[in-house]
Amino acid sequence: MNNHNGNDRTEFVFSGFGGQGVMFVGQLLAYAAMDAGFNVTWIPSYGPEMRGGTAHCTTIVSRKPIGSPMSPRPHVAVVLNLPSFTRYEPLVREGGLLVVNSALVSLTSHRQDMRTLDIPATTIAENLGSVRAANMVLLGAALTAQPALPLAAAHSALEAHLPPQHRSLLALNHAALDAGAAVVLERL
Amino acid sequence: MNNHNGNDRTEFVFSGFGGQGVMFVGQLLAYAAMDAGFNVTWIPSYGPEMRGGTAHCTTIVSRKPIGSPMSPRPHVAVVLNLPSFTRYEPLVREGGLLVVNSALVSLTSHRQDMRTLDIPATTIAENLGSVRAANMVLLGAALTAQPALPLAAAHSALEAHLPPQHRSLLALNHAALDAGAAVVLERL
Amino acid sequence: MIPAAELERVYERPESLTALHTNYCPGCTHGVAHRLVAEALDELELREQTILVAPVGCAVFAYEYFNLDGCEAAHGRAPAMATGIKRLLPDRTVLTYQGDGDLASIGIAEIIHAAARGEPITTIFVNNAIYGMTGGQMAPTSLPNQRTTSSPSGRDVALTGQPLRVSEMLATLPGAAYIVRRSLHDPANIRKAKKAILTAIQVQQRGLGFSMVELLSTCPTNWGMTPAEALTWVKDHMLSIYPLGDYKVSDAARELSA
Amino acid sequence: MIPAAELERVYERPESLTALHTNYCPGCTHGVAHRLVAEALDELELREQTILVAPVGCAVFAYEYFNLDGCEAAHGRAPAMATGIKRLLPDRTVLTYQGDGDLASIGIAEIIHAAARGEPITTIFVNNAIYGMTGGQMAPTSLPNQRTTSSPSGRDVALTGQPLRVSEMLATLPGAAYIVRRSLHDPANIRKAKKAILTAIQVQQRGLGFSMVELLSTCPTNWGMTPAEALTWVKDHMLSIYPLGDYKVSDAARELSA
Amino acid sequence: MALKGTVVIDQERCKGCQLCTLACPQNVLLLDADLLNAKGYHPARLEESHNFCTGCAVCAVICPDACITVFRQPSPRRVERTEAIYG
Amino acid sequence: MALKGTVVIDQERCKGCQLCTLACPQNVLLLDADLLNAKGYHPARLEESHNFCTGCAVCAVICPDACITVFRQPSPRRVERTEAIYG
Amino acid sequence: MVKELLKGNVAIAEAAVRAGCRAYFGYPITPQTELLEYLSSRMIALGRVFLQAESEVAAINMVYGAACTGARVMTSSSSPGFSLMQEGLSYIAASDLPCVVVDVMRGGPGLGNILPSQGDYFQVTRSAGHGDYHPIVLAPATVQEAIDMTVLAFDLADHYRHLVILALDGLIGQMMEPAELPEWQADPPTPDWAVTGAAHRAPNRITSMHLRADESEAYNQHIQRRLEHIRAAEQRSIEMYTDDAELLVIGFGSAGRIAASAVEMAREDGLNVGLFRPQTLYPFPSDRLAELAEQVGACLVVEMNAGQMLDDVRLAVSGRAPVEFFGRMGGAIPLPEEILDTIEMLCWSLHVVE
Amino acid sequence: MVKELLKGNVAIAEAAVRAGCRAYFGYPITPQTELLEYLSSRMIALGRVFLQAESEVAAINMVYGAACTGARVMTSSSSPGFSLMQEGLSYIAASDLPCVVVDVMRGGPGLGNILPSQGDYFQVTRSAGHGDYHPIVLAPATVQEAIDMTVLAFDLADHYRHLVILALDGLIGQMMEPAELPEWQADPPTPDWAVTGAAHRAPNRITSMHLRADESEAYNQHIQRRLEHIRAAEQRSIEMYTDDAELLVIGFGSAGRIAASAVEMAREDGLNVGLFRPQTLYPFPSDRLAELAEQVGACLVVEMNAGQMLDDVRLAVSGRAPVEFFGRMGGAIPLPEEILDTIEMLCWSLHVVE
Ligand SMILES: Cc1ncc(C[n+]2csc(CCOP(=O)(O)OP(=O)(O)O)c2C)c(N)n1
Ligand SMILES: Cc1ncc(C[n+]2csc(CCOP(=O)(O)OP(=O)(O)O)c2C)c(N)n1
Ligand code: SF4
Ligand code: SF4
Ligand code: SF4
Ligand code: SF4
Ligand code: SF4
Ligand code: SF4
Ligand SMILES: [Mg+2]
Ligand SMILES: [Mg+2]
Repeated sequence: MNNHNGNDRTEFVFSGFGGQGVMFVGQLLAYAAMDAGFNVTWIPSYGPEMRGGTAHCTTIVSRKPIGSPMSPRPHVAVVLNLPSFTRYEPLVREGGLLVVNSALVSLTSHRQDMRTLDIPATTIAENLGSVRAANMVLLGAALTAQPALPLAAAHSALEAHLPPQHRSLLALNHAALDAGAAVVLERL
Repeated sequence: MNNHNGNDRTEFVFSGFGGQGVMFVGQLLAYAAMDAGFNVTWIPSYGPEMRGGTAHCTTIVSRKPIGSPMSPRPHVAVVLNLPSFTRYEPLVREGGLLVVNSALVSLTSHRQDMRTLDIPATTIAENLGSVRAANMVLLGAALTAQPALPLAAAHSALEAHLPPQHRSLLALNHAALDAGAAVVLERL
Repeated sequence: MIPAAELERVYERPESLTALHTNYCPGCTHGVAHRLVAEALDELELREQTILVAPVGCAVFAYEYFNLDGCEAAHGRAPAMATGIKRLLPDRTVLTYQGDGDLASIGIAEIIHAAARGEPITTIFVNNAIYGMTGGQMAPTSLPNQRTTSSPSGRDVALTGQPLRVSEMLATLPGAAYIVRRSLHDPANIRKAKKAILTAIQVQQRGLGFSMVELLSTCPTNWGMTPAEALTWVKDHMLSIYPLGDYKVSDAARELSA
Repeated sequence: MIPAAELERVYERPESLTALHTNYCPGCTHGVAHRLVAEALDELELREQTILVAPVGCAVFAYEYFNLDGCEAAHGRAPAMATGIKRLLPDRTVLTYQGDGDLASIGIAEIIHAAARGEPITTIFVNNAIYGMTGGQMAPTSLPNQRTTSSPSGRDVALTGQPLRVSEMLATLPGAAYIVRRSLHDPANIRKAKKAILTAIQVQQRGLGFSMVELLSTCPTNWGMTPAEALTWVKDHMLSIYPLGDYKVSDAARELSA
Repeated sequence: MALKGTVVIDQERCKGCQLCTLACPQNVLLLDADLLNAKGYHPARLEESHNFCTGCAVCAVICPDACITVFRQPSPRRVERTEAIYG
Repeated sequence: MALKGTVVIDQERCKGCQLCTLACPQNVLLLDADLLNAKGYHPARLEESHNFCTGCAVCAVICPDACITVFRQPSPRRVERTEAIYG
Repeated sequence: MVKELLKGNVAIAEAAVRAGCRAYFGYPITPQTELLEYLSSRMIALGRVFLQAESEVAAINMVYGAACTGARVMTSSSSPGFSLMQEGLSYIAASDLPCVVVDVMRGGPGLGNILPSQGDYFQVTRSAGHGDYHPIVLAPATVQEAIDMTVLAFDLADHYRHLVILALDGLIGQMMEPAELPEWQADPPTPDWAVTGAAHRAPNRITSMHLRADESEAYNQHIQRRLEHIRAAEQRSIEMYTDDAELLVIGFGSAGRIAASAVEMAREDGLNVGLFRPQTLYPFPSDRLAELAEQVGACLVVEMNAGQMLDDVRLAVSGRAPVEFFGRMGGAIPLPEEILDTIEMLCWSLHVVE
Repeated sequence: MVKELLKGNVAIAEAAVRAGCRAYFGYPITPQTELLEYLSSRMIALGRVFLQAESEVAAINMVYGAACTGARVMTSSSSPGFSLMQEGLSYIAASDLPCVVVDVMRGGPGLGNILPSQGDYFQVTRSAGHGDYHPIVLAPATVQEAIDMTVLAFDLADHYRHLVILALDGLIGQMMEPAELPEWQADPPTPDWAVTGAAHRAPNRITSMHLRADESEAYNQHIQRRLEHIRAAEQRSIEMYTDDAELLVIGFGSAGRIAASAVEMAREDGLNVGLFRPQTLYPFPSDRLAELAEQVGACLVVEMNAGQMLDDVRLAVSGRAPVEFFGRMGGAIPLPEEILDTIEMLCWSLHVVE
């Protein structure tokens, strides 16, 4: 039997508190993938957790048509807070990638069958101008460590799809993406 | 093919104005048939005519189990007023019997393929003490002309099933049954 | 007797009624209510711009009796249906005609919300304190101790509550511009009912909000009375429970009815 | 700080609540309403004889949060369900707990008819002027110009009517024995709300008729406010539209609340 | 002094409910005991013996079946047709 | 003179809504910035520096999550437990 | 007991009373109104609960509440009113509550008319609301069967903690026939899941909410297992002349009894025709029908609708024999004679007639 | 046009706007609420009608009224709310009114949950209220298809004067995918049967009442003839690898697209597996499926319910091939891998694998 989820399909989960912009970062990735010609799906969690404070979404990027938009075992999990870490750390697929906002999550993963990136994203973003860009820092890191898409695609998606009322944050978001990427490249 | 509705099944329709006791006379026949060991069904019309002023019901008396309780072509139609005559005169089955309350219905049937009995039931009943017994006069006549049941069965059903609040009318009803029968016997 | 030709015709069947004979029981004042609505539409010259929403109840055939565009609502839902129509055709006159079972029982939610939204439709609410069409069961509007086929020993208010006074209740809603109760039990009251219907429709035409005329009406058949006795029963028994009057007349509506 | 042992315990979580953590958002006054109901049941020693009917709305889990027998109604139908229960168990205390979408919108027919019948049940009506659970759509109780996810430019009263004042409307019904409006926006008002809940339940115990306490409540999440801002919004904006007060206190009920 | 008038009754529409006969101030309406219409009712009929119809239209106002057309001696003050009878 | 009292806060139940901290007349409640409970909130905490808790229970009355147990110096006039705080 | 002349609607009402029905909530609608009217005095005289609800929506939710107390409860309606009960029915089913609902079907769709029909077959057997479940559906063809099935309905409801629907049409509801009423049943004890106040025990809670997919799926599996038991144990049908039948006529309720007359006629005419009358519509008596399908040359389904049970017959027969259909719709009632015509035609084409 | 990243619910809403939907009436319920929320500003900005109804009962009856005016109208809901619409749906269907209803199905029965499900298959295809009729039911599997089918729904509704239901589940409603929105459609002229005021013509009347059996039956025959046309003309499905398939996997909507992934995997593993995805649930694409059934060794039905479309598959296959089932219920979503497992097992037992 083949590995049916080879390189042509990558499943991302983004998870964090309501205000941390996890929905947007997942959508941004989806825009980037769409503009780059991939098949893509984005789906929010809308289950019982809704009112629990933690939000998450799944973005699937694939060369083939996408069947299920759900990802019970994501290739990449980007976790912005502690409850998200607890939930997704065990779920990341073997060989996958866990990207942790280590500024807010004090735990670290001991799993050997996947890679873990601890990125102090909130701190980095704060230094860049706003904690709210932590999501972009982490996306930059994730796409650098697992290049399902070129980072440039995320940059152009930002240009194209950042809602008008947030365009003042454009530069900050670009910088955050790059800062996240830089951390990963530094560690190589 | 047999005649599937031979002597072992007789379908009666009773039709008249709301106050003429057509429901009760149909039920009385049903009681009589039941007590005499027949299969029997009684069904009111509850169709669009409901509010039209005219009421009718169907009583089927049969030695075999009864499938449909409806009788689109009755063997016996007992009509107490003009609209009922107009409606049922053409529907009586060939070889059947039409019993007409000639006190209120000025028309008479010209059909040759069935028997018609014109009985001035309202007048007879009035003479006996109340026009409301016209229904019994007509039942007496019908059962005499088409003896699906012995008349005695109707008499005992009256004893057994006349509702308590109407028991004062028992004698009148007995007399009316007999009077109806008498008219038919006279004409034999 | 004077030959008709020399005389002026002062009353004839209104154009907004069709020639069809109704299937109402003899003496049922549903017929009077129909006539008044039709006369009002004739006088306001609205026949060609009116859409009638008929109820489920004895008046289920109303759409055939009125010489208007019409449609048939599900039981109790006429106000919702009328809302759908009015929102799409705001310049047409939209009427619902509803019985008390239809409006006060199963359809109470729809009438309240139509009134609360200030939906510019007009409801003719025919309250005969019973379910006529289904053979005389108790309605929320049935009187205390009234015998019906589902309260055979008389309405027991301890188990079923007091009669529901819809006009009084709807009057509490700001969206209701004109809510009045009239009766059809004698010519004088019929005249007043007609006037109220005219006003209610005008309230709609001016877009002042929701309007409703409650009409105390008879059901001789299910009350077990002659038509004349039934009128007397309205006077003797219903009026005290359902006082006639104007329960809500918004300021703008007051100018019209004055 | 004084060691607790030397002190008297003057307040603790009532027995009629379970230990479960609720899933309400931080600062949501649904939690306060729960607490008050539970305290009232504790004080009246009714925990073991009470049946709670939970709504569909944010309080959908109420049956888990209360340490009572409970069941889950369909959206808006809690009063019908409670009627079914109460008719079979007339000596038990039956409560419905309902939001404004549940009670004032989809369930308005059931609450009106329960009140009209004088059904001896008690309704806790939590009015937060919005559909909380489904993410903040307009309710019939939303304020004029209130922005919601289904009235994003603010509630347009010309299209959707004025806020529906349920207590005022139910007060017109003879079967309603006790109908009051209270608010949860500060400790003093919370104390009054508690008292009203006690009275309402006692009205039920004495079989005086239908009782309801409307509670002005917050939805910080969907109002887009902090919990504290939300309390202020209740005071500054809701109180004028929904004046606090006793809308119906039957004579027999008055003796209780005195 | 009362005006002079008359009524034409659509006897096929009539259901013999007697509301007009009881309401007529002049007592000039009665049910026709000799006539049965197609619906099976004895319809109302104008019968002017002692009194005369004034065209007051009270009968028309109460008739649930809109069976009655009313005519009246033209009055000096002209008013709208149906409005006239509702005063 | 104010009574003496104290509160015990169930910090795992607490959602850090701050309604108690804002309502406390003595200003002796605050959110614990150093503590995050399992639900992810900074829970309320009693911090008596300048003022002291009087056991007035205002915090308990407003807490939506029934997190607060209130203790008070026994008062001469005995009243029912929870009734006490609702005056 | 002796036979009495009983109207279907009234017979069901009295049978429910004797089966221990403690509460009835309903709303008038023809052709089931006599049921409600009868109970309006009968229940109150017995000190039980009768309440005319403000609507069918309220009625089914009152039943829902009453069923939570563990008592035997019932409502009844007819097609449009039954449509309004769909949400409530689904809640009741999803709360494992026993209760009995009578649908006296009438001509549809829409307002239609008040004449007898079997047009709700799909609605009663397939969904009765959203989500995955089937009520148990009993279909009487005589007043006696209506009585017996009413008692059975309460028993099955309690036994399986399941919703049971008695599906008949206006003919059976309105008709009077001689029938025997049942014995009075003793009241069953209050079940331990009932909500009655949490005295001396942990609280009971009745809910149909399962927010998590795993819980919800587990609950659904529980329902499906129950339905499997029901399918295995409760298939019921009546047969006539099936031993040597080459054509099998299949009909339920009124259509079934009318078809029986047609089959009798056909037998008199020497045709090898049999009758299969499902008494349970859910579970559909597929097992027995599948056996019979092996043996017959063709099936003829007779319904008072456009062909709804037809699906279940086809599913059971599964290609083993051709399945033909004769139906009348919208309140029209088939005549035995017209069914006989179809039977003759089919027999002829099957060369059943030598 | 260019592709945009669109959420299913929003895409349907905007597609409806462009298809000329003049009025929307609805009531919030997860997981369809975005549809209502989107239209709350969009319709009003366009000067069209948006109204949040007091309930689903009111919503469907507002739609009923609005449809009487001849305008394109829509409502949407999810399972429990859809149950509440049953009476209204039956009235609309029985009045020959075009209109579009969206059911974004969720886990049931009862209150259940808000997770994706296909548990209303029976309710949407079999009855949607009492009486004999079927709505046309379209089942999109992608956001693009949801858009295209919304436009198609309005067109079919107008063309047949028939009720059209767009049946999807929470997955498609909540998911964002790249998709292209349709062109704006020109407003069709007001149909001559619409009620708009009887000016210069005889009154138009819209009713579903047919008191006499003969009239009612004639009307029902008219519906049945229309449904026959619809069955002949509107069966739609998508196929993948059916040419040489020995096992045919059948699924609609989300289950169908997930099954497609499983079929791709199976093909990569060398298994001769094909996919059949019904796009119309009514009319069910039986004709094509019956053909395919001749050719394949077995069918595997995959649904997010306990097996509802399964009936339609069995009816179409009619014993020509064994029909197996794999289902997840109550909001659980099948994984391609678990479908693949079942495929492998079946292929093995079919000896498809050499
Ligand atoms: C959903 C539904 N429930 C019940 C009925 C049966 N039904 C028809 S008319 C009616 C009541 C009519 O009473 P009312 O509205 O007072 O009108 P009336 O006949 O007295 O004028 C009822 C219950 C129905 N057609 N549909
Ligand atoms: C029949 C039905 N329609 C709609 C819904 C979706 N729904 C769930 S809760 C709710 C509204 C809740 O609002 P409210 O009653 O005000 O309670 P809150 O959450 O604000 O406390 C709605 C519309 C449903 N579950 N069932
Ligand atoms: S039943 Fe009553 S309301 Fe209906 S038509 Fe007859 S008298 Fe009028
Ligand atoms: S959504 Fe609103 S009402 Fe619901 S729990 Fe949160 S704050 Fe409370
Ligand atoms: S018009 Fe007046 S007087 Fe003439 S018949 Fe009529 S009521 Fe009598
Ligand atoms: S009121 Fe009308 S229906 Fe009645 S008797 Fe007079 S004319 Fe005839
Ligand atoms: S009891 Fe009173 S003083 Fe003490 S913490 Fe609470 S509110 Fe503050
Ligand atoms: S009020 Fe309660 S939940 Fe809010 S911060 Fe204080 S203790 Fe915590
Ligand atoms: Mg009425
Ligand atoms: Mg709310």
